[in-house]
Amino acid sequence: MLDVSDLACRRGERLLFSGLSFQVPAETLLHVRGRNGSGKTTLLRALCGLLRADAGSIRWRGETIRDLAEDYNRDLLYFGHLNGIKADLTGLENLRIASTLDQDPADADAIFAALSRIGLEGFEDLPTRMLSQGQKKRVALARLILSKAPLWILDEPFTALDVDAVDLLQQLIAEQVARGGSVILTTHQEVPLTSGAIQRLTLGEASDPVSSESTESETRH
Amino acid sequence: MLDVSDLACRRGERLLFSGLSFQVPAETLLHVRGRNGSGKTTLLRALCGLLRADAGSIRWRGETIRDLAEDYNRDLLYFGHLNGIKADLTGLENLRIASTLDQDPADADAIFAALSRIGLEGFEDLPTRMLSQGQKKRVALARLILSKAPLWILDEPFTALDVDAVDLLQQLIAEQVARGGSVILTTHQEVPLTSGAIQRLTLGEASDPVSSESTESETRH
Amino acid sequence: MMEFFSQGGYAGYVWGAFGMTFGLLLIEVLQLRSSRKTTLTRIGRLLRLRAPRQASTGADPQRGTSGPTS
Amino acid sequence: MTINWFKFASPAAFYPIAGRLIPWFSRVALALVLIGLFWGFFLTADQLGGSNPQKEYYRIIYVHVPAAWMSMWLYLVLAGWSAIGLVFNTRLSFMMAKAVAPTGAIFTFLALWTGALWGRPSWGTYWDWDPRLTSELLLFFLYIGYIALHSAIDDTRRADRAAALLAIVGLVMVPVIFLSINCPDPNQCAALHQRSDPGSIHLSILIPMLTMTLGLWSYSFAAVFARLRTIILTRESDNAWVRDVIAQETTA
Amino acid sequence: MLKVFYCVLSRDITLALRRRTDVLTTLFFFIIVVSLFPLGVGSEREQLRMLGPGVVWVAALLASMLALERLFAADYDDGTLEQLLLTGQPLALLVLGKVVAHWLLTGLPLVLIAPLVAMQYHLSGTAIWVMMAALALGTPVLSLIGAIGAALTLGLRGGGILLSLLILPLYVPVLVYGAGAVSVSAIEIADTQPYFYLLSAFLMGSALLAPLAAAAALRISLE
Amino acid sequence: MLKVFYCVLSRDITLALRRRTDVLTTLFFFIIVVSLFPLGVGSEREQLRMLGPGVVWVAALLASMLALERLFAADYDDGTLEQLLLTGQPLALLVLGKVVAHWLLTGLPLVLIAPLVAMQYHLSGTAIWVMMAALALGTPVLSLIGAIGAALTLGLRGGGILLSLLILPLYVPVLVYGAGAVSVSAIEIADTQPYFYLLSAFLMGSALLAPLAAAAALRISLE
Ligand code: HEM
Ligand SMILES: Nc1ncnc2c1ncn2[C@@H]1O[C@H](COP(=O)(O)OP(=O)(O)OP(=O)(O)O)[C@@H](O)[C@H]1O
Ligand SMILES: Nc1ncnc2c1ncn2[C@@H]1O[C@H](COP(=O)(O)OP(=O)(O)OP(=O)(O)O)[C@@H](O)[C@H]1O
Ligand SMILES: [Mg+2]
Ligand SMILES: [Mg+2]
Repeated sequence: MLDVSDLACRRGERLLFSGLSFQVPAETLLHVRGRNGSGKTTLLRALCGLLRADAGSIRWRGETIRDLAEDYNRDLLYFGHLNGIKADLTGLENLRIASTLDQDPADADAIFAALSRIGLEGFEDLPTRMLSQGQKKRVALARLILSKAPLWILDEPFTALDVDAVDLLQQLIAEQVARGGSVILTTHQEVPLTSGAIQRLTLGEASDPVSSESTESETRH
Repeated sequence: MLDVSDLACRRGERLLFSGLSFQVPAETLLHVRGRNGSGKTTLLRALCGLLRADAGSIRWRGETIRDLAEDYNRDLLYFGHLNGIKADLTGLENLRIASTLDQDPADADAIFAALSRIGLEGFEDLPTRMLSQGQKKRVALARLILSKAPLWILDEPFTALDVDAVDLLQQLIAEQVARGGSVILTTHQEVPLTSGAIQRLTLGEASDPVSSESTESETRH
Repeated sequence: MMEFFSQGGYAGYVWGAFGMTFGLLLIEVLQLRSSRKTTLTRIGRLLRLRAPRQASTGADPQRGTSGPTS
Repeated sequence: MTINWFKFASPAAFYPIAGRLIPWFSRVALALVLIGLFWGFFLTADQLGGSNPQKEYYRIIYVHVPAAWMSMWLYLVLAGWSAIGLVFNTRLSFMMAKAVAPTGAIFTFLALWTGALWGRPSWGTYWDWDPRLTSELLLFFLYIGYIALHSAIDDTRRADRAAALLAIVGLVMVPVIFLSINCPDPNQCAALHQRSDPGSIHLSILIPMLTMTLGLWSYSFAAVFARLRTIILTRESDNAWVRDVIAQETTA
Repeated sequence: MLKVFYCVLSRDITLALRRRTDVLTTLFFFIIVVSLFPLGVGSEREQLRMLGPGVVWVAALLASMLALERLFAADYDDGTLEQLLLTGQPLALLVLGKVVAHWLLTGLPLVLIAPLVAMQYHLSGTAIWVMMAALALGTPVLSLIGAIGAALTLGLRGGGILLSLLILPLYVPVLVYGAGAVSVSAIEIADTQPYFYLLSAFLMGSALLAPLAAAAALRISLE
Repeated sequence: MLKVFYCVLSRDITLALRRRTDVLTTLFFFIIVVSLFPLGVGSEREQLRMLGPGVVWVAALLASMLALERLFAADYDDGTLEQLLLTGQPLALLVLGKVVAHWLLTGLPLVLIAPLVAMQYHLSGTAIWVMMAALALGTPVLSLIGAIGAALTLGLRGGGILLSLLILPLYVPVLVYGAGAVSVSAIEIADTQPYFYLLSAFLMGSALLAPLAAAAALRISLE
């Protein structure tokens, strides 16, 4: 369970948000919303520990993520604007390396299954540079299928995907929530979820950088 | 008016489509659809002349685009997966340079107006590297407001945009069509259009490269 | 005979030159042979893979076809 | 009678032609090289070393000079096919150019290697910065550049065209490079490598040397065609005729 | 025509000045490479004087080449190059604009700093003047020829070092005549004339042909 | 632990071998730079023999540095570096894996080719052996120190040349002792011992400290 209290971040000289507090318990999806430039990516990177917040604390299961360091990373799967796959390696190799480094090596069968589930059957052996934008994104998303991390942080995972892939991803997210995980994501689309709780967090208007964020956090079944 | 006949493209050793023929008259929006990896980007780049097709001809107002060369480019505005803006320049500078090179220099007022219409008021003087993903995309899209090119070719212009920006972009496209221009775009979303004709072109399944494309080209009012 | 092999005391130079020349050419020939063989089997496998799949599912992943870069 | 040359410019048409030519070129190459070697090693002992006889290392001439000539000639071929490919956009020319490069690089390396082994006994050093040696070294770099660029690019078409452009730029530069290393003022630079004209070489050495040259030339044809055939197969693998060829050749 | 040329030129210069350090880094690279040598080969005066011209030129070659790598790469990565190709302007002209900007930012500073580094090698006054003149004629040629290589290696992994492999051999004539002029000037200044004629010829030839070749290469690389 | 190290090592080696020419390119860059000097400074034998060690070392410095530029940059551009930071493994270990792979692919070939280029400078047999040994000890230090610079300049425009500015000065000790060992060996082979002791000390020190520093630098660069 992630516990954020009184978080503040600034980029450049602009205070993006401050006094931000929320919790993401298990079986929950947190949908971070906001206009372009409102600080969603910034928040997500801060939650991963990739970016040092200016104030406030982020705790995972009671301890701050700075103290947990690598232990926190093991519980986390982050998915940013960049795909994080090597263009020179095939989808297979990319996933094998990713899972080995996550200390949970997946065998070839599992990887093949993941790739075929994500709609890349027949493309497993191609260097990913040969794939289209959406296919590259799919390779990266196949990690979600293999992952056992309890916390997913996904920054606009739906871009560049076609309708089939969007459906599949929604399903994956629902599964993760159903099995007791947490998901934090940003997207400009709506995410229908069949089980678990959805929270929404809306970050303040970007055009009015001084106003602090309006944390309209609603919980729905 | 763009006239494509018998076009074929291959990437790597894969034949993406062949025998593709269609026309894009004035006042028309062509929506190219297809699954991830079906060749939409490839087609669009071929239509711009950035990529040499393997067979077939592309004519603009009766002449092939190879012959027209720079003259064709002047009638064209292309918008690819990359934004095509310099991160070190401000939005203002980016647009000024782009319009000068398009041989239609816009004055500062026009650029300010365009940027504010696209929702970047107050961000004109920031180097675009300081902007969020969606804001960068907006800077690039501001070119559409300034452009007088009769043919727009837009590759997934809606990604990373928030709802406001999506609305605005749809409006821009509608205006372009209304004033007699043509637009070719790919997107995985639907594009409601208030005036003019929409054509749809669906590229064949990516997983079946041998099948030629199915040109389900319907015209709707 | 020995005289022939010693090349007037310049054996290292003479045989070094001729050895490298014909050695390299031999390697080239062998390399050409083997690359021809691997190409044939690879494309053959590819075509066989393609044929039945096409019949059954209509799907045809042309995979692993990045050619050998010289 | 007019021959439709464009017919042969198609990979599908050229593939079997090359296949038929290879054995002939191989046989001629083997025969000429054997004759040249026999002649060079057993029949020319008296004339070795020109003015100072009995320098057996002079025999290196039988591989050195042919290799050096082939290296230059093949570069011309490489650049020529590249230019044709860029102008007429014919696929076969690019394949031809790509097929020539490795063989050319090998001969360039051999010219350097055999020259070095000759230089040691003759000049007392393996290497010196003599104009001709230097330009041969640069030619080697040009070949390597072509190969490196070609293989650094995944997309075949881009690789072909980019490498072709490089080959042509190289061709424009070669005379400039050669002249520059030769110095504007020849007195400034001592050239170790004589400006040799083949006429100054004794006839009984010249003949085996020329025989070897023709042999290696013939070898180059065979090697290039063999490489060309694999390139054609790889690149045309989704064409119907390749299927037939594969069926034929894997059973045979 | 001129307006477009000037637009590209000023764009690239603005971009570079926005990152002022970039310009300085090429310069410092040059200075550092030149200064490394005495550390490697020892500091005997007479020897250094002989080495001077060659070392300065090799350093200039390397500095110019390193900076070249970014000539088109930055524009390629963010998609502005694609847009330049589609502007409806003759591409060779745009390329020339970029190359001139590149030379002003990297070549010219080398010419100006040359006297300073020449002093480290105890070169005479005349030699220093000759060196500056030779660099002024030679470095634009390096930028022009290099542009072809930069265009060819665009977007390739390990581009920088591949680029050097492709163009360093082509730089040899400039190196030979550039360094030659300086060496010869130590003997008799009049002798430098043929060297300068040739360098000027290279400059003109490459100014005519290189932008065309680079433009063709760009089109190929962007396919 | 070892498994992770090995995973990163083999990943980087696979990546490099997928582009086989990359490895060769560094090598040829080295050879070309070494070959350029005689063209610039003239080809007098005695002089070249004096220059040899310095030139070879400077070329090795440059080659290693240029290749370093891509050490993290490629991973940074495609987001895999971000992912490496989040793997839950000690980052210094991952860095060490990448550095070792880098040395195997770029440093080791230089050591092996050194005799060939040494011949171009008419070095003696002993000098060649000493040079190989010195390079074998020195080039890993270059890779290790360079990794810090590469991490610091990550994602900066003109990174390559900025990198050189940062790390070339740090390379100086290696250059001085590396080239020194070879020069001294021409006089008396026994004298080379202190040089080798020092080079080994450098190697051990940097193997311990550099990965930690580079890991810290990476965290900063990715903020
Ligand atoms: C452009 C490339 C080259 C060509 C066309 C070429 C051609 C020749 C020819 C025709 C000869 C016979 C000279 C005579 O005896 O009349 C010769 C001799 C020789 N070449 Fe080359 N060569 C080339 C490159 C090299 C290289 C790269 C080296 C050394 C690495 C080299 C080393 C020698 C040596 C040592 C001799 C014997 C010279 C003597 O003792 O008179 N050559 N070469
Ligand atoms: N550089 C390349 N080399 C080889 N094949 C490529 C290359 N780029 C793309 N392809 C292949 O071409 C096909 C079409 O790619 P393209 O980018 O045109 O797809 P797309 O329709 O735009 O897909 P998306 O919706 O994911 O953007 C893909 O199957 C891909 O595997
Ligand atoms: N590197 C940076 N330096 C300074 N300011 C930055 C930087 N990156 C982003 N910003 C600023 O921080 C703000 C938030 O950016 P962020 O990327 O977090 O937005 P976002 O909510 O993810 O937007 P989008 O929906 O467009 O992705 C923006 O207003 C932007 O101007
Ligand atoms: Mg964002
Ligand atoms: Mg696409």
